Amino acid sequence: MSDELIGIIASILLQASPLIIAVCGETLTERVGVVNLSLDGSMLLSAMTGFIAAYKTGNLAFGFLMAAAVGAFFALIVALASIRLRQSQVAVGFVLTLLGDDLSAFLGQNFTRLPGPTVQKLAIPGLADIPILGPILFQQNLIVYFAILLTFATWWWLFKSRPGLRLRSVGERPEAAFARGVDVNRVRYLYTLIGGGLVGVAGAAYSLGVKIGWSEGHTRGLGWIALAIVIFGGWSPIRGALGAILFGATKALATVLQRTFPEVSVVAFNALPWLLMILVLLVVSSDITDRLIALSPRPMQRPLRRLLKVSPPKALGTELVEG
Amino acid sequence: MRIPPQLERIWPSMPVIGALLFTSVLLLLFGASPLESYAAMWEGAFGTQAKLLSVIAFWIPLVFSSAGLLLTFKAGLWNIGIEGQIILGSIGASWVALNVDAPSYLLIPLAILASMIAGALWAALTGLLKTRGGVHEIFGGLALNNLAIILTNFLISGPWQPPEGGTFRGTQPFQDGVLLPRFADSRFSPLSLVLLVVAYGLVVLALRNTFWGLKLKALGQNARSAFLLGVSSNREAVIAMMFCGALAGLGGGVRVLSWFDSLRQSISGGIGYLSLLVVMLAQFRLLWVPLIALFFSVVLNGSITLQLRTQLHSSLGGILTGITVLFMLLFGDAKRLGFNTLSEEDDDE
Amino acid sequence: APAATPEPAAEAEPFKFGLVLVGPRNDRGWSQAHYEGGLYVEENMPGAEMILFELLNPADKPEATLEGVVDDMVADGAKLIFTTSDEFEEDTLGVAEKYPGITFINVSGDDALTGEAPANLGNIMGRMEDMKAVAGCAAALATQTGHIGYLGPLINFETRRLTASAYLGARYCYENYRELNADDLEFTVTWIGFWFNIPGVTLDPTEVTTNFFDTGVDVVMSGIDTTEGIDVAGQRAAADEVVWAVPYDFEGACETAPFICLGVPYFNWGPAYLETAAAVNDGSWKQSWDWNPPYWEDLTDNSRTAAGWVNGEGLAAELQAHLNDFISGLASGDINVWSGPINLQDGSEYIAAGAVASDSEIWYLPQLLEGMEGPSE
Amino acid sequence: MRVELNNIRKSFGSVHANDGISMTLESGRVYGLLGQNGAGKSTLMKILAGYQSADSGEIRLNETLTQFDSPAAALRAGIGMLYQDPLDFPPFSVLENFQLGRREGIFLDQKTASRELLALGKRYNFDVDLDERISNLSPGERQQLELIRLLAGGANVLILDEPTTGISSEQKQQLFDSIRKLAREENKTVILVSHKLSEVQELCDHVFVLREGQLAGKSEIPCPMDKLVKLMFAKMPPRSKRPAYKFGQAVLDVRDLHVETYRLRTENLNFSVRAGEVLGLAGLEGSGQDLLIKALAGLLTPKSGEVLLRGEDITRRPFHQRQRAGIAYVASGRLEEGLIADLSLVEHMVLSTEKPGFLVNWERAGEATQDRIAKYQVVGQPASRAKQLSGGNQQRFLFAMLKPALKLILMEHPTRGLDIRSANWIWDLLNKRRDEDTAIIFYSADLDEVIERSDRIAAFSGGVMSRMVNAAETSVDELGHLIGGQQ
Ligand SMILES: Nc1ncnc2c1ncn2[C@@H]1O[C@H](COP(=O)(O)OP(=O)(O)OP(=O)(O)O)[C@@H](O)[C@H]1O
Ligand SMILES: Nc1ncnc2c1ncn2[C@@H]1O[C@H](COP(=O)(O)OP(=O)(O)OP(=O)(O)O)[C@@H](O)[C@H]1O
Ligand SMILES: [Mg+2]
Ligand SMILES: [Mg+2]
Repeated sequence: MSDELIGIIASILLQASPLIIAVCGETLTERVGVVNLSLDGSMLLSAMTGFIAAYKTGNLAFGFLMAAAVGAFFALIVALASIRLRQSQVAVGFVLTLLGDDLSAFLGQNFTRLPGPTVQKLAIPGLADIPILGPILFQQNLIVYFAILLTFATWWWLFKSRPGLRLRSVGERPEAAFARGVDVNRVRYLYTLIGGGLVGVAGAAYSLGVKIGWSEGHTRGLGWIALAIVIFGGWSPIRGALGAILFGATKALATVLQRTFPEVSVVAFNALPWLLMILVLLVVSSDITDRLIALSPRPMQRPLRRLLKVSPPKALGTELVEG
Repeated sequence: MRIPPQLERIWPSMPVIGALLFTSVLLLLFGASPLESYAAMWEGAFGTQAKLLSVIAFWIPLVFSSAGLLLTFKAGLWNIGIEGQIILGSIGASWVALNVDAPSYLLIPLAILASMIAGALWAALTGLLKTRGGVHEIFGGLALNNLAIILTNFLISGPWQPPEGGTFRGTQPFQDGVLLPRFADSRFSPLSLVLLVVAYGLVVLALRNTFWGLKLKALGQNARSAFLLGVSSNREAVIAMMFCGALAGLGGGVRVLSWFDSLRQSISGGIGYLSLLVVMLAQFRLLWVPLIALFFSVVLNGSITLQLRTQLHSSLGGILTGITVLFMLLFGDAKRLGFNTLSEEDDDE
Repeated sequence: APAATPEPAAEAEPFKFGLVLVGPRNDRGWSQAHYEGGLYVEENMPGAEMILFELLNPADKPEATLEGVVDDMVADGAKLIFTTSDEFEEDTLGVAEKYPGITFINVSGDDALTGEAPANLGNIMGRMEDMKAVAGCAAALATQTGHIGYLGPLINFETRRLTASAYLGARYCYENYRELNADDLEFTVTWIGFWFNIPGVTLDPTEVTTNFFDTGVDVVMSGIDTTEGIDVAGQRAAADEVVWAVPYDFEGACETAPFICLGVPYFNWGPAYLETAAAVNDGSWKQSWDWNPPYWEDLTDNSRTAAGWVNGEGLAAELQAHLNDFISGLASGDINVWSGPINLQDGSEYIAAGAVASDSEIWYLPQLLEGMEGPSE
Repeated sequence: MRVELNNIRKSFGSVHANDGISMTLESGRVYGLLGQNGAGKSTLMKILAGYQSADSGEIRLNETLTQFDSPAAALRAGIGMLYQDPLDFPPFSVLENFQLGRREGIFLDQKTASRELLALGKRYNFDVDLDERISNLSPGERQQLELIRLLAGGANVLILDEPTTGISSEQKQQLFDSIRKLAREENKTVILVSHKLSEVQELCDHVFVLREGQLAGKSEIPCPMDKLVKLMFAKMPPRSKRPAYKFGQAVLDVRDLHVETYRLRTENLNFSVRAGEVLGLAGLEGSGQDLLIKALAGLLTPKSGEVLLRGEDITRRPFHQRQRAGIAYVASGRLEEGLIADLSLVEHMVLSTEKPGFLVNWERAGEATQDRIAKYQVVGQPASRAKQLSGGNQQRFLFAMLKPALKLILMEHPTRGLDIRSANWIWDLLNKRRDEDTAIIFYSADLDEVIERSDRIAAFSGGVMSRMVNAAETSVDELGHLIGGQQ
């Protein structure tokens, strides 16, 4: 593998890392049945908060902490509105999306494009020297390591731990989970908040490490992308992480293609990520895929369906009907 | 707990009052006087005839798309793609403006028709993605919004660029014949107001008194049952989207044909998202929609003067409108907060 | 008009002028440069007072129009209004007709040149082409990999000629000071699609710059309004990579990562704005289309130059010497990077050997040049 | 364990679901809990099982006053409930489902759990595949699994809410055997909630009867049927008569039909149904009868074969065209499938009108609805919302919306959850339809209903349709064999 390719892959991983963190967070939230649609606004506001907090104190950890708090606060509003007030999660999430955008622009207006502290690369001794894998995986910064660990930790927590089993049960059938002794609302609040906190961390990961600095609309659109990737990922963190990397790769591709095909309008390549988004969502949710799978040889059908199709947690977006 | 009746009467205005308080705190934090700021806002919206006309001119496309959203919301659809539908409407009108040569009395209807068709077709895409492809309208719509902006950029920097070369500024100004006649040198065109009144009346009629409106309502509440009761759920969903797209497109058309005089880089700039807020705040009370849209238009137009005076970021207007809707969702319904109220009946229309 | 009673203290007489920005006043790029220009007027002209309006663009403010903003400015007493983007060209024409008693300056437009403008509308622009050549030279002097990346905004005549100037400057210095074959110099242009990043609509300049460095580029030159290029370069340098950046537009743009900044070609609007304001104030202003040159004696003299170049900390001392040679060559006219032979990107001859490109040949450059990699339209 | 319920009260708004109920249950016995729809059976049991809390009243276990805040707490105290619709998790594996709710640390102890589950399976004679998904199990298997889980959780009092609704007679026997064994050998207290008198007679030692939220009476078993019926209904419900009927010509012909989803396929379907005939389909849930009904309704596209309606090929016609051609489909879900909770009855009526015109005349529609609900004795006003009707009235209203002169009515579980009186009423309506030459095809999990209401019956097993049997000549036993896949 050429050094160039290794470099490009390493950069894609870096660019994808905040997205992976956000996807893990939202996956947790949606797995308990709550849709936190506010991601785009929440990420902007936490990117702004994280940057200012770190800029003012010079302390990166404090920046991340404040960002997580902002993300969790937005998530708390969504959770309160849907669990306690029985409001539409989509409505509240959408309003928060717009609000987060405007608030971040307003509150961050005096901190535009300032040079601030950034997360630095930290090669892992020993591992960093492995050919190919070393530069891709182990000569990165803490954000990348966190994203990778978080992906596997979330996966393990969801599918291999007892709290994870309870978590999933709430998203599948809250009334049955209640009958098994799970405090449904508490679990919902808990993971909505944790998920929101991770979204906040993702925002700060942008302003402090991946798209450094703050400017109005700094991460606009990426929250929506994360929400779409959660679906594409079939509510599984590992698949979601792969989705985030795929998205990063498409964007890198758009840059490269411009040089390869100078005769095509520059604008056209900018459409690529959005076309990809429609396409993958079509593949995972369309009946057409079902019909195509049905045409394949029978033994192939089950693995194909597992690969291509996803189904959401049954109670996603619903409220608990209490006894 | 029971809240006192005096409080209950003013409860519906709590969100607005709360939002004003919230923004006041923000203003104080940034060293501006809230009273002066709101006065500047007032002046910016009503200070002169020109300002008032500008408020109305901005209000018209906002009500067009809000009216469209009444249809899709009724059908249970989250038409976030409305922003793209507005943009496509303006592209449709621009196509006529740039390519058709005809007298004004033909050109204007043609441009308006083209804007409606373009908006409707773009909306149909979201609808088909949902009904045939299972892609949730929020995501289909969002992707199409961005694609619509990218398409505009492609057009103004490529095929429709002005003769002196594309700069992303916009196309060259349209021929005069296609521009809507404007009132007193403003951007407000009385013709668009007439169209708006007619369109809004039709939407109200459709929702209240037609079989189609009933089908949308059924679809919005329970698609499966509606289907079994004989409603062609997929078809009605796509049709609702298309009518909404047509209205939004018309709004976009009005924007290029009277607010601007050419296709610009960002023709809508969030009017669609704003109309989603309008309809959410109105909660299906049909007559409230135009009033709330007017309130929003006043706030936003007023915040231009506010910005000029206080040098504070203009997102303040967006914050004020967003917080109002959020507070309404959170605190607007005293019953949900666990208070007892006098009136127990629920008002849906 | 009412017969004016003579004011006693002419010195303190207030003079209000408006400044309309397309971006935020603190973008460390195009808009901030204008904002500093406005501040310069306030500082140097007694009684001058700026009325600022930033972020006037339909994406940020669908409800705002230049007309509405100008109405407010005039109502608040502005006598002179600068509209600082070619985005505002059309609308400035409109308000100039509406307010014949107010003077308007549209920056980077050409209505005063073409004769479309009414008598109260003028244009100002700084001559950036030569500064871009200087910037290109600095990049060529520094590059170790022989590969320069140019972060382009959108494609039009202005951006093509600026990019081409940078390339020609780079070629000249690569050949004459580095004594390497200029044909070996790689120069890649990637256009993001707009003057600044619009998420989801343009390419993300952060990612484009990252990609440059991943593909062998070690100097990134910026042609966009904002500072992502140098931000990323600084981040990479902190991880011990050998990279440099040349930002654009604003004198202070090196600040995010001074150590790897080779220098910045910048606009200095202050003197032109001051001159205009003074002329409007004493009634001597006349319509003109000003394409203001750099002050060659001292490119960092902000009281004189319209387009400047300031060396960055990243430019090593011996390279600075070469660069100074190059600058004095340009100043004296000994060096003209626009002398033939120059071929267009498709290989056709544009400027014959021995000939020198005219102003209009430079202004209306139809394509990028042979040797530059990247789309021309 | 001795269970005492004292003066339990619970109301939902103005409905007194439980209006001061007291009873005492001893260990080692099987109790029946009888009552018509809405009598308050489930509510009482949910209170006992900690799923709902009573407004007032007390629960004593072995003389100690107890209060549960959750079903899990009740189970810890030894009370476990098997809900009518098993509260398990379809996408989970059998093992995961079993582990959920057990008290363990952070780590899932797969080894212990699987050992325990396999041992229990062996003890109660039940094959367990740990990795199978719950959604792939039959309702009977899911019940067994829940039962095992409750027992593993230490349940001494077992409440079974209508456990025989979705299962075959063989599975029913197996279940009853286990219940007897649990009571006799392991000294557990078992409560069987049901409206089926025969089941109670067969299994129970004692019976309590509820009526309108109150205890109407109790009795030892055996006890004369008439007495139980009187307790349940206050007066005897009229037995609906099945008028003899002469069938007309074939309404529906099905030829070589092949329907398939990725879970199941059913093929070689060949039969016809004549005007006025009632065809009953028997079989475990999800054995293919549902595919057939959906294919006939136009909700599933067949792979191959033909469906003829009065000789006309309708195989590829979509649902709505078939509706217009005279096929009605009544799904089992009521408020999920068929009615719209927040719409008024007039609005429903207008929606189901064939050619309503562009503008709606609300006044006329209101009058028409008034007529219709009077005729079908629906308790409600034209302006009432569907969700305000009771279950039985919702079902009646669904039938009230059926158009006149239908060719074919397709139904899933037409009387699921209804008591005998409401069920009789519905079938009387349906039987009248036969005079209009309407054919009826339905399936039901209740074998008695299938035998009693059909003219001919076909059973489904794993997607295979059995031969047709004549309802008058068949027995539950024969059907049981057919459902088991034996011809
Ligand atoms: N809500 C739903 N529930 C179940 N199936 C549905 C639903 N909506 C659509 N379908 C399925 O999709 C198919 C197409 O439905 P659609 O409503 O689009 O019909 P159509 O093309 O409009 O035709 P028609 O004229 O019969 O209404 C139906 O035949 C049905 O099988
Ligand atoms: N969550 C609830 N909210 C409102 N009313 C309820 C609720 N649960 C039960 N009811 C009402 O309480 C009464 C008793 O209901 P319950 O479910 O206990 O009856 P049941 O005897 O189990 O009837 P069935 O045989 O139909 O299952 C009914 O009128 C029912 O409508
Ligand atoms: Mg249909
Ligand atoms: Mg019950």
